[in-house]
Amino acid sequence: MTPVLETIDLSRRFGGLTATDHVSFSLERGARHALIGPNGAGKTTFINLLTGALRPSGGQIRLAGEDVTRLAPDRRVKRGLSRTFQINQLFPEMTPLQALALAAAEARGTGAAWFSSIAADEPALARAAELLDRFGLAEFMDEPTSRLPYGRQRLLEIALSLAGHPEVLLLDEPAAGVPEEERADILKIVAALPEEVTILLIEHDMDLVFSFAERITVMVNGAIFAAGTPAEIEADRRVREVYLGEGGDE
Amino acid sequence: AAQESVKIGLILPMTGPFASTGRQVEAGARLYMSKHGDTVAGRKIELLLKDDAGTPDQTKRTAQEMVVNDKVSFLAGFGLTPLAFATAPISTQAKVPTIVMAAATSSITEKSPFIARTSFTLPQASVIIGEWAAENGIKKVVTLVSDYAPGADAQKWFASAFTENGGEIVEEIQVPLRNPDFAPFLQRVKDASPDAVFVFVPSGAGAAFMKQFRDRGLGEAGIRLIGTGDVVDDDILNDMGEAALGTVTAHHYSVAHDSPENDAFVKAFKAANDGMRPNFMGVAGYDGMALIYQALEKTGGDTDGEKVMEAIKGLAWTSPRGPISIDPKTRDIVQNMYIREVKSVDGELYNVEQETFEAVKDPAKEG
Amino acid sequence: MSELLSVSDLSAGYGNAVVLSGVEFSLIEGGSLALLGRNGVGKTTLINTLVGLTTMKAGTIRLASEDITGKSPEARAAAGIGWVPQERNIFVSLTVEENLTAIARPGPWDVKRIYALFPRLKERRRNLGSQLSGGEQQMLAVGRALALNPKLILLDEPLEGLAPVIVDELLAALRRIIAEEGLSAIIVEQKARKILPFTHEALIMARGAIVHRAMSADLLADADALHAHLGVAERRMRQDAAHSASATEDRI
Amino acid sequence: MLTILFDGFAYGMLLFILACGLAVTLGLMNFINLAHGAFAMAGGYLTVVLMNRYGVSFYLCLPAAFLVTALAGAVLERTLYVHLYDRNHLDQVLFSIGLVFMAVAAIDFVAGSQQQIIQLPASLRGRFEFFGVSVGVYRLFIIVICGLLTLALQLVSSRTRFGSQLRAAVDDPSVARGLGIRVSAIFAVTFAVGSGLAGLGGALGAEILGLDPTFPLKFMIYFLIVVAVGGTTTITGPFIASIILGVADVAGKYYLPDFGAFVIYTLMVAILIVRPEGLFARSAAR
Amino acid sequence: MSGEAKPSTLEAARASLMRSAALKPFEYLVWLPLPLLIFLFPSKAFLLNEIAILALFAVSLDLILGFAGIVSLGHAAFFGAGAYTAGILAANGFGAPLLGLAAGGAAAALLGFATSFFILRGSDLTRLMITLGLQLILLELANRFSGLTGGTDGLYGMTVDPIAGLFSFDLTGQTAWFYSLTVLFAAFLFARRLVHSPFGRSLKAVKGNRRRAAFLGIDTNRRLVAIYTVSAGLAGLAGVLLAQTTQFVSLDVLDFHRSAEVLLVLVIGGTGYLYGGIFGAVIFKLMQDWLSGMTPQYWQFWIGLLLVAIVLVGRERMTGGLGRLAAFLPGRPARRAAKAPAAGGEDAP
Ligand SMILES: Nc1ncnc2c1ncn2[C@@H]1O[C@H](COP(=O)(O)OP(=O)(O)OP(=O)(O)O)[C@@H](O)[C@H]1O
Ligand SMILES: Nc1ncnc2c1ncn2[C@@H]1O[C@H](COP(=O)(O)OP(=O)(O)OP(=O)(O)O)[C@@H](O)[C@H]1O
Ligand SMILES: [Mg+2]
Ligand SMILES: [Mg+2]
Repeated sequence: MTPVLETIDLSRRFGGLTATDHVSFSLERGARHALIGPNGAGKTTFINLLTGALRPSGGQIRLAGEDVTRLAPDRRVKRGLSRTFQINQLFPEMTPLQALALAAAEARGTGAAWFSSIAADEPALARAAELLDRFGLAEFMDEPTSRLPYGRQRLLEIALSLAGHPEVLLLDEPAAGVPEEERADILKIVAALPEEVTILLIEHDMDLVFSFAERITVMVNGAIFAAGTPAEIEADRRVREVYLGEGGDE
Repeated sequence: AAQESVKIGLILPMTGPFASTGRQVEAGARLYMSKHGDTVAGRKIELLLKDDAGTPDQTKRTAQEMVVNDKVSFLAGFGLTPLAFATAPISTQAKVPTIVMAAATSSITEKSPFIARTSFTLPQASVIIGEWAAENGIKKVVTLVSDYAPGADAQKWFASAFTENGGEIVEEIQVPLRNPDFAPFLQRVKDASPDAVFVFVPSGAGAAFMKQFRDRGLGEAGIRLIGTGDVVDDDILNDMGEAALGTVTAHHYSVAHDSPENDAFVKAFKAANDGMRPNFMGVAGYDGMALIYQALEKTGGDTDGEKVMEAIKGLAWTSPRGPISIDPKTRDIVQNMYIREVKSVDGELYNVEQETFEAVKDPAKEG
Repeated sequence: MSELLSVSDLSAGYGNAVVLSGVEFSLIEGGSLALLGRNGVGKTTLINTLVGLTTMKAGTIRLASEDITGKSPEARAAAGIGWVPQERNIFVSLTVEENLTAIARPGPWDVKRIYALFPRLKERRRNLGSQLSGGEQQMLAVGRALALNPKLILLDEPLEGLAPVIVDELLAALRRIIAEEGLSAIIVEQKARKILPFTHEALIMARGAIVHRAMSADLLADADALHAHLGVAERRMRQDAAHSASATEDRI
Repeated sequence: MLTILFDGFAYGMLLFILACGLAVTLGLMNFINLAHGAFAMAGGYLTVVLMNRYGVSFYLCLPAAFLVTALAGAVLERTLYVHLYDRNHLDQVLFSIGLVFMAVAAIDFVAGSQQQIIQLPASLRGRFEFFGVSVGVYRLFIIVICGLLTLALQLVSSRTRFGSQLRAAVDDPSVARGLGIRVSAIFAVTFAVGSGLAGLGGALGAEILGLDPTFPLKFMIYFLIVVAVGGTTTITGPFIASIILGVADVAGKYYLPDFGAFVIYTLMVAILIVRPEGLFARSAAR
Repeated sequence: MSGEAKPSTLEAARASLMRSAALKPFEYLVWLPLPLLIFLFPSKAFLLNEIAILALFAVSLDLILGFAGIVSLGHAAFFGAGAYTAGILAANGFGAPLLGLAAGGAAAALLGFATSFFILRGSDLTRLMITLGLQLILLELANRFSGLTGGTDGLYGMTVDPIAGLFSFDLTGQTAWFYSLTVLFAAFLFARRLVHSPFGRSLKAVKGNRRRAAFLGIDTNRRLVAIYTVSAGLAGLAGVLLAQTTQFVSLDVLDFHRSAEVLLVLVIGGTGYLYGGIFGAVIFKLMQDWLSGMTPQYWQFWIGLLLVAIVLVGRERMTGGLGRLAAFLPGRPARRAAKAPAAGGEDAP
């Protein structure tokens, strides 16, 4: 079986710093995978490369077996690769409803229609309504996004990435800034996605990571440092040293 | 008193880069009215002033409104050629006599039979200075003109007069209208080392040009400065300082013109305007009103467009600039042109007239 | 030991909205305070009020027996308040080093020492603020507050986005600084158990007021109070986590 | 050839001194102050009045132009501009254009609409030959003054904390205050210096560029070109951009007089298409 | 997870989206009385005509500024392209008004399409200057090709045929007003339809957060090119109207002040809800007409004071009445565009 998402020798340099260092990595369909690593290890950079927000200095990215290394972000999205951002990237003046309806229409390919009303696009409307319900945003649907409480904005961030029924979902610290009580809820929604959806999660909250992931990859200094099941990673002395923090010098 | 007043719609650029033109024309026109009273042939004269900021569509709109709403009997003013062009169809359609008091491109009066002019045409000045140059030992000339219609007019008519009389144009330079720095162009003139440079720039830019001309040492290099009177506009000549000394130009008006009419005019103008010197625009505004007054006298107060135009044709009087008349054929002005040189008189700079060419018609419309 | 900070009868908010009311507490020199409470109860607002960035309605704030209630934020910083904002607010168009030097005041914390605490920042010192990873920004925010060489440092959720190992190091460093250098601190944190072990005292807030006050050690031992005031989330999370990785328990 | 280079250099320097205040407010304070030219005009008119009416020496007028416009800038900053820092760019445009209109009309009312002319002291007039290059004294004077100022600006912004404090204050004013940066004082000083430089530029430029009430509108485009091409994050950017544009403009007009007017616009558009953030955008870490 | 939405949510969502796109009662109030204005103020026909033209021009600018976030100081390039196209046609014997409209609009749209690729990158300042630069280059070109354009003299000798062979552009300006108003209305309906389509909504998304828009699968560059082209076409129509109703074209149509004026007008009226262009044009022109009638020399001072006051007092409060009415308008007036989102931390590409 070909992996859904695969990188071959992927590299990215910022001046003298190699933020992504010949990373070869792959995700099987339906994987629940976590990517962890110290601050500045290059996790976000890696996501940026996968999604086309950054151009790699070298290497290849394959999505469902096809080379997408040079493809613009929007094209990758059209092929089912979706992401969230570590720091919210929303449309401050639009309401959640407008944003979600637009995202859904865009995924259906009706986003460029210029002479019909968006209210007439039934499937997009249904999808938007469904996401509003699922993420508890229905009561806020007509509020401009900038006025939503932070936790809700975070949820909208994730809802937007789901609007197009993605096949691969990349989550960059989705729980950051979300209060303790709500963190688990977010991951529950994500975990409830259909099995065939592939998910890669970046998170520093180890409780979340260990409760969610089937496999974990540890990235250090831009390169893959270790990979394995949660139990293996947990037991790995080197990972504890560089990241988890036990057996360190304390 | 039973009769309604005669309204004159005066449209001028009162704001924007050409505001000083508007200011002079307005001052001249008002001066005439204050000297000659505001009634002619039993009718009261009313001046309506509007700003067009030098934009043709505004000029046209204003003219149209004045004709339709205010029922003006005359349109007057027009600081720039395109402003007059834009309005010409209205003059024709509404049969409103239109007095051009500033714009100087030759063809304006051809755009409507209801247009007459009291300023001057660039060919008038350019031809005279061209002939004068050729006859006064100048063999090679570089022309330097602002890159717009009046500049082209000046260049063309100077060149033809000059070459016809045996001179040679070694280079023609067009300077962009919005040009902050003359240095490269003057350097080009210097490198061509002609006997003289013929210049036409709008009057505002004259001072900057003049200084850079001296600064670059063109005078010392033996290059004389000749041109139409715009570059040594009386309005600012005095502030130009010695840089301007010795410039020879052909023009129809100088504050220093020696005549009783002019003395009185200058004195009254200065008194009414805070010491501001009149320039050729001021006198054109003054004469424009004179024209309107005389035409009305002749028609006995009748403002019918065709009758007024008939009355205007051939009018002749002595203006502060000397004897002038309106050519019955072209409705353009016929006037004396003077060769003047910038000299210091009593500590102030003046264009001192040296030679007079009498009753010069617009050469562009001859033949 | 003398009192460093005392706050009495404080009401404050944003514009016309009043968020805090009747807040009173004090802090001794070299003391440290854990500021706890659920989401949206006004922790950040209290911190911001101490910094001077909210609208005060009533009350007084004294720092080292000087009344700073009416003082501007910049004057308070000069008087010895250091601040790590909740959203980090790194100056994005300054480099890492400029972020530190632009606000630096003389004292034991110079750039070198901050780099020693966060070696990662030294490696990235020419990066612009906008070119840092999330965790690096957090480190810089803490470093920046230290560069002010404050008497009192206000840390608003300083552990967010940091790798576990860095969290441990930062907490250890804070503990050391408080113990050895007499710096006073107020720390806001969602995960009470992370900071209670080394703060002296704890305040729990609810709806803009202080509802519970205890010595940190006591509170840590008092599971009921923690539960009552801070909610069940922490427990439930731990139970969830226990399914997949039993060994995580002791890390919390 | 060298003479042209020299002239272009001087022209560029003049552009720079006129525009660098704008580079400071726009680039460093992120405030679109289209009224910048009005401060330049104020400096120019001040010089005209001092020289022509009171016979003050040109050399004294220059510092006076700087100081008076700086003061005016500081006053306006404290009373008006301070309310606009947190507004969006369109509001700032509207506001500052409004100020320009008022300044234009006010100057027209007070001083009339004609060109104002100053007489340079004899020591600044004329030119001399220097290894075959014909050097205008006044242009040399401009080069020297502007060169010194550029150096000083560069030193202040790179060798002092002032520069980084300023940028911090722009990035996030309230956090900057919370961390002890005296934001309003920094803004006021910066704005005043920017205005003062404009005033000085106006005084120096009156001779070459001419001076009338439409000055702020006429030259606004040039200022903006310099800042856009130079990028808004450094002082050197606009400086080098000014020199390039000055030389290109002068050389273009000399060698291709028919297309003189195109040169500067075409160059600007070309540069911006290739480098949208300007020639010297502050780029990623080395 | 293809669950179903609650019917109530679906209904609410549909209703909400329909509401924002539906014609509001207020809009009838704006448009219905317009044709009658001429009978109320017959003497102001020319002013009304100019207002209609400026309004159309401003609406076209709003499409890119208010909806797509592209600032332009060179919009007059398209205005001028339209005006010259129609003018040159009319001067050469093709004086049919509708032909001129079609040709002028098409020429401007073409120019817009060709130059749209330059405005995709860079900051606001970059776009301001590129658009301005292109316009000034165009101005110089028009000056240079004076054989075709008449250069600084202006294009003289246009004859515009009567509309449909019936209504000629007379001295009273009534025909001109009805003609311009009709074109404005048609163009406005078109623009309105456009901004409420998914395409229009996606523009607002591109404006709000371009990067995120791309990650919804939106090809942002293509959308921007498209709207820029449309906007240029509409600006071209405005230019055609000016050329045909004044029967004169001069370099002035390409001048800097025209771009600056339309920007002012739009900002005064408010961006991002289409009516801003119309309100702005009405307010600005009336003020200008009134003030310049009172004091031809110094009216600029009062306009300037007005602008300063508008900003200091706050446009919301100043145009409070309009603002409240605007609540009935499609979409919310985004008077104060949100400040650019803070630089996106480590996600910055
Ligand atoms: N535009 C840039 N220019 C230069 N360096 C950069 C840029 N963006 C990121 N970096 C550097 O690349 C490294 C990797 O950053 P990245 O954001 O991928 O880390 P991360 O693993 O996501 O960290 P965190 O867990 O803290 O979010 C960091 O050291 C960062 O400073
Ligand atoms: N700028 C603001 N303007 C108006 N109200 C605000 C503002 N910021 C916060 N609030 C309100 O003040 C209350 C307290 O917020 P605050 O940010 O202080 O809570 P917090 O305890 O720090 O929460 P968290 O744990 O999420 O950081 C909240 O109800 C919030 O909605
Ligand atoms: Mg990251
Ligand atoms: Mg908080």
